Amino acid sequence: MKGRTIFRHGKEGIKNLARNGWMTFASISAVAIMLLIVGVFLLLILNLNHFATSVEEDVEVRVFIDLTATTEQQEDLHKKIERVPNVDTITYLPKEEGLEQFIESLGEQGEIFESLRGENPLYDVFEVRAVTPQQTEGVANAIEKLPYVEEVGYGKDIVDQLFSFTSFARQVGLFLIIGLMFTTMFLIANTIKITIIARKREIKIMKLVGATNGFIRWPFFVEGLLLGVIGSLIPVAVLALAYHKLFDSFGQRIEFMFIDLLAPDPLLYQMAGILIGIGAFIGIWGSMMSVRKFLKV
Amino acid sequence: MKGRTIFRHGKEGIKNLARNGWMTFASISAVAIMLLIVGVFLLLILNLNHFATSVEEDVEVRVFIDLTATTEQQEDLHKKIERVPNVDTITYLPKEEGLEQFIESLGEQGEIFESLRGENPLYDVFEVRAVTPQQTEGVANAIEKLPYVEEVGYGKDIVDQLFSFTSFARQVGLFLIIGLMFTTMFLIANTIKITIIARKREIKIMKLVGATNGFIRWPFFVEGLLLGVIGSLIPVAVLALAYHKLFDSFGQRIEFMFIDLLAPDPLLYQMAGILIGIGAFIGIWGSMMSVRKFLKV
Amino acid sequence: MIEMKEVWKTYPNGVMAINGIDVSISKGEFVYVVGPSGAGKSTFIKLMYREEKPTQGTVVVNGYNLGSIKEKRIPIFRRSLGVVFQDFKLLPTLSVYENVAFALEVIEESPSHIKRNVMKVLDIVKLKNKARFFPHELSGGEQQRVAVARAIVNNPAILIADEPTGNLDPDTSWEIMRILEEINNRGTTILMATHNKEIVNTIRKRVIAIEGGRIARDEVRGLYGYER
Amino acid sequence: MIEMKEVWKTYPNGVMAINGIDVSISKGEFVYVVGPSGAGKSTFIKLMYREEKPTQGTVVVNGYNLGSIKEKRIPIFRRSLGVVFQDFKLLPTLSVYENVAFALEVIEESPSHIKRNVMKVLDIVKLKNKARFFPHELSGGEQQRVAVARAIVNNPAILIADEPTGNLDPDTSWEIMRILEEINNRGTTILMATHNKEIVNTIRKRVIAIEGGRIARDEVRGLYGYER
Ligand SMILES: Nc1ncnc2c1ncn2[C@@H]1O[C@H](COP(=O)(O)OP(=O)(O)OP(=O)(O)O)[C@@H](O)[C@H]1O
Ligand SMILES: Nc1ncnc2c1ncn2[C@@H]1O[C@H](COP(=O)(O)OP(=O)(O)OP(=O)(O)O)[C@@H](O)[C@H]1O
Ligand SMILES: [Mg+2]
Ligand SMILES: [Mg+2]
Repeated sequence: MKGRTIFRHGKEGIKNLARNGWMTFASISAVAIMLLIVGVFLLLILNLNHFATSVEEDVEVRVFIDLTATTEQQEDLHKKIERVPNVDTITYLPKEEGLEQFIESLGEQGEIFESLRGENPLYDVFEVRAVTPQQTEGVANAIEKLPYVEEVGYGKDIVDQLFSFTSFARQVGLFLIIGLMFTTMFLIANTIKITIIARKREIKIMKLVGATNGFIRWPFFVEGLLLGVIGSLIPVAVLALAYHKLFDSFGQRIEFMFIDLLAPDPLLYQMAGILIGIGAFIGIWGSMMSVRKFLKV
Repeated sequence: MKGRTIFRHGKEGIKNLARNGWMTFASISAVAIMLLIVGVFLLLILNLNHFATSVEEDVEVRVFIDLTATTEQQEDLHKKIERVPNVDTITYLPKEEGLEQFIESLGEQGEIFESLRGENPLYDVFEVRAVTPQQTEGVANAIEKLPYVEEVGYGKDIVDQLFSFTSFARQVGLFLIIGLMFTTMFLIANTIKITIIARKREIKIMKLVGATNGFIRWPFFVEGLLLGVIGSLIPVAVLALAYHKLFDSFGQRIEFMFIDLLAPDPLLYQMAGILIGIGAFIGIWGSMMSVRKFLKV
Repeated sequence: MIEMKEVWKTYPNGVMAINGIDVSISKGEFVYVVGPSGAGKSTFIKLMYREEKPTQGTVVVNGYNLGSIKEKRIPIFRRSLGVVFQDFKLLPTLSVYENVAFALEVIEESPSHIKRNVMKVLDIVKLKNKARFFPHELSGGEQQRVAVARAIVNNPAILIADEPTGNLDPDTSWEIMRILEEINNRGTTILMATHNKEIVNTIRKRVIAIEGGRIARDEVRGLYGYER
Repeated sequence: MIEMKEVWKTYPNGVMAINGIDVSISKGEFVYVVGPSGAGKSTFIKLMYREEKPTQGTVVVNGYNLGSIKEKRIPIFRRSLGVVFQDFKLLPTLSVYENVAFALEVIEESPSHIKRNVMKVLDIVKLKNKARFFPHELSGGEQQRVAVARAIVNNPAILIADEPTGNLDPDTSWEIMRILEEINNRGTTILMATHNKEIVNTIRKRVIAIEGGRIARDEVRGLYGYER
């Protein structure tokens, strides 16, 4: 293929975009809308995943220290826990502070237990976090065997439930987003296909005048690529603006410490990459698939 | 319009579906896929809403009864609370039972408080539910003024947070589903439009041969209606089957008491109604809108 | 029947196709429109069934003033006409039978009447045995004959034909001309653009010669002219 | 140049369009194909540039056996041909200039060469001033002339024309014939289906008459025949 032919195909592809006016608009808006939907759910699901992760990370092992242990023995235990595999952080919580926290966490009802301050029934506690939340059980079992450990608590039932819930939610999310991507691909390819079917006669004429399949295909390749990229830039721009706005006003508008949005910085670039990638791929693919059918003349 | 003409239009509409083979397939699959997406998110969001509602309904006012109140005075208070507007149910919780529940709720940690059984620091309590969760605050304020009420607790901070969270989640859900519906409409109408643009020449010829706008439009009306309805029946069937399956296997597969799916019975019918309605409306609308452009000949 | 007064037609791209035409055609006339390629014959004809609107001047056909006719009445007006288009304009998704029947369906004729009439005209143009075929399965001449059949099936008051024999062999052309003469004898006004010198010079009728969008010649029993 | 042996063609719908044709056309010949409407002329011609494949028999054109030619080589083969289609087959989204240039672009000619040649043939068919127009802005005859221009622009070894004068007035038709004769004199083989009796009887060449899908007559310096 000569250089000027490559240039010609590019020019021709762009011209076709312009000349097919309404069809081009329809295809681009199909790409834009579907990718907008994909993008919205991608952002939503990534944030929910982030939320699930932060909930999971709240899981910790509470190590109740034998009441008879001296300060040295407690320190010794601290060192031993440090050596347990997969342990991330260890925080010491004396029983006075523990009671304080407990009373506070009960809110108004807590006042009833103020009387306990004199005869504190609690233990001194090490709060231990595993490197990943899923390793919590192993860490707890290992710590239980150490000396001066009265008891180890990490709410096995609740944690198991939490993990099976988050993993279920992740599966559902993944399933939805993959399903959405596939249907998007199908739908966009579909739309492109219709616009190309409408040009079936033209393709036939070109072949009858001596054009090779490649000669006919390249402008469609360019056209498909442009359709896909232009179509994906729109949702990328819309989503980036909207997400920034949401992120900036988030602190004020709703105040739940337990929901915080992912920072726009790497997230939006990743999303842009994914959407533009899907757009370009599907534009080219849809266009090539559809042209192929009419080349046998 | 004569009877046989109506019949002719119907027949012609069906014939066109068959004769436009690929275009028909493309339109129907666009309708089917978009409504599948709408349907999935509709079911998801309705279930999340249901979940939010059931969480909200757990909100109750705890009325701590003055320690000095006699049994008669307690009964008197019960009757007074009954007369407070918007009160739904009242449950009496003697302090012994209260402690029992409290210790249980703490799980393993609760053992520490076993010692309290002798010198129970709790109050006898009325647990009062408002008719709707949002009326809780008003009910609590009214009860606070009654005699022999030591204190009223309903976790104002947590409840406020919960409500603002559920209402935010509902808004997001509503926004997503409405956005999805509009984009669906646009996209389907778009696809139909392309298929009709491809038939622009035919419409022009019909007009040149003496057909009125109505005569041309009716078969397109029938065609659009059928496209929409056929296209919506597919996702309705798929979703109904899938939801039934999910609902049936739900009890075993994942066990969270706090998530339970809406019963398929009214839900799936409602969903079917919505999807078929959207499908039919949009099929007709998309088809009519597009034909209109080419009738000026 | 047909009245044009000072009609001008300029296409959106600036081509001045018709430049001041005055013409009057009475009921029952048979008129040939001749002229070189691109002279404006088709445009002249398109003005008469209002595929194109004049830029200036008035066109009155069959009592309808096509400049001021209401959008809604155009279909009614067109039903009194039969048109053979230069490019046939057959509906690609309809069979030959259905294409011809379409002109009767729009006026809500009874199915039995439609069937009888359609088969009759298909017989006249010798395409009865191809009634179930689709346009793309026909030869050029066969398509042209379907177009003729569709134009005459509704017994129009005016038959407008744009080169109805362009794709036909001489024998079939004469056959079509015989049909047109017969229809003309029954009172139908006929306006026919043609390049067929032999036909014009043999079946002598009124000849309107158009050149550069103007009437160059208008003779009652004219000849094709333009001798080589 | 063109060799057909015992060729049969039945369309998918069962129409037997060509029923056992044997013919041989040598380099430099000028051949008219005549016959009534629906006789099989266009099918005969379509077999030669492989728009249609024969049901039976062999077709060899320009050294290519069209029965066994590889999919990939068809475009190369077609480039040695110039074809004027009965229905023109112009690309609707391309201007007149671009339509003609397309036949040169596919063989990757240089832009300057394309420009020179396209303008030259547009001048020959008298459409230089309409180079920027789109097909739908042209009259029937003008479209046909664009089709002729596209067919001759690549100096084909064989020119195949299916009724290239059907929409043209006699003067323009003679003009086109003069062009074809000139091309023929430069060595191009020409095969032309036509209904124009006057042309066939004046510019005497080999005449192949097809009737019912068979060769009814094959005369070296024949007449149109089919006298009324
Ligand atoms: N839709 C259009 N838009 C712009 N210009 C047009 C259009 N149709 C025709 N023309 C131009 O108007 C002029 C007259 O065209 P018209 O079709 O009336 O010619 P004609 O006499 O029918 O020719 P022919 O014998 O070739 O059919 C031509 O120059 C043509 O290029
Ligand atoms: N694509 C097709 N499918 C089915 N039948 C066809 C097809 N093309 C042509 N035919 C039939 O084959 C026969 C020959 O057609 P062809 O086009 O070769 O005729 P022709 O000699 O060119 O006629 P004309 O002078 O009218 O152009 C006709 O009866 C026609 O109906
Ligand atoms: Mg014309
Ligand atoms: Mg033919």
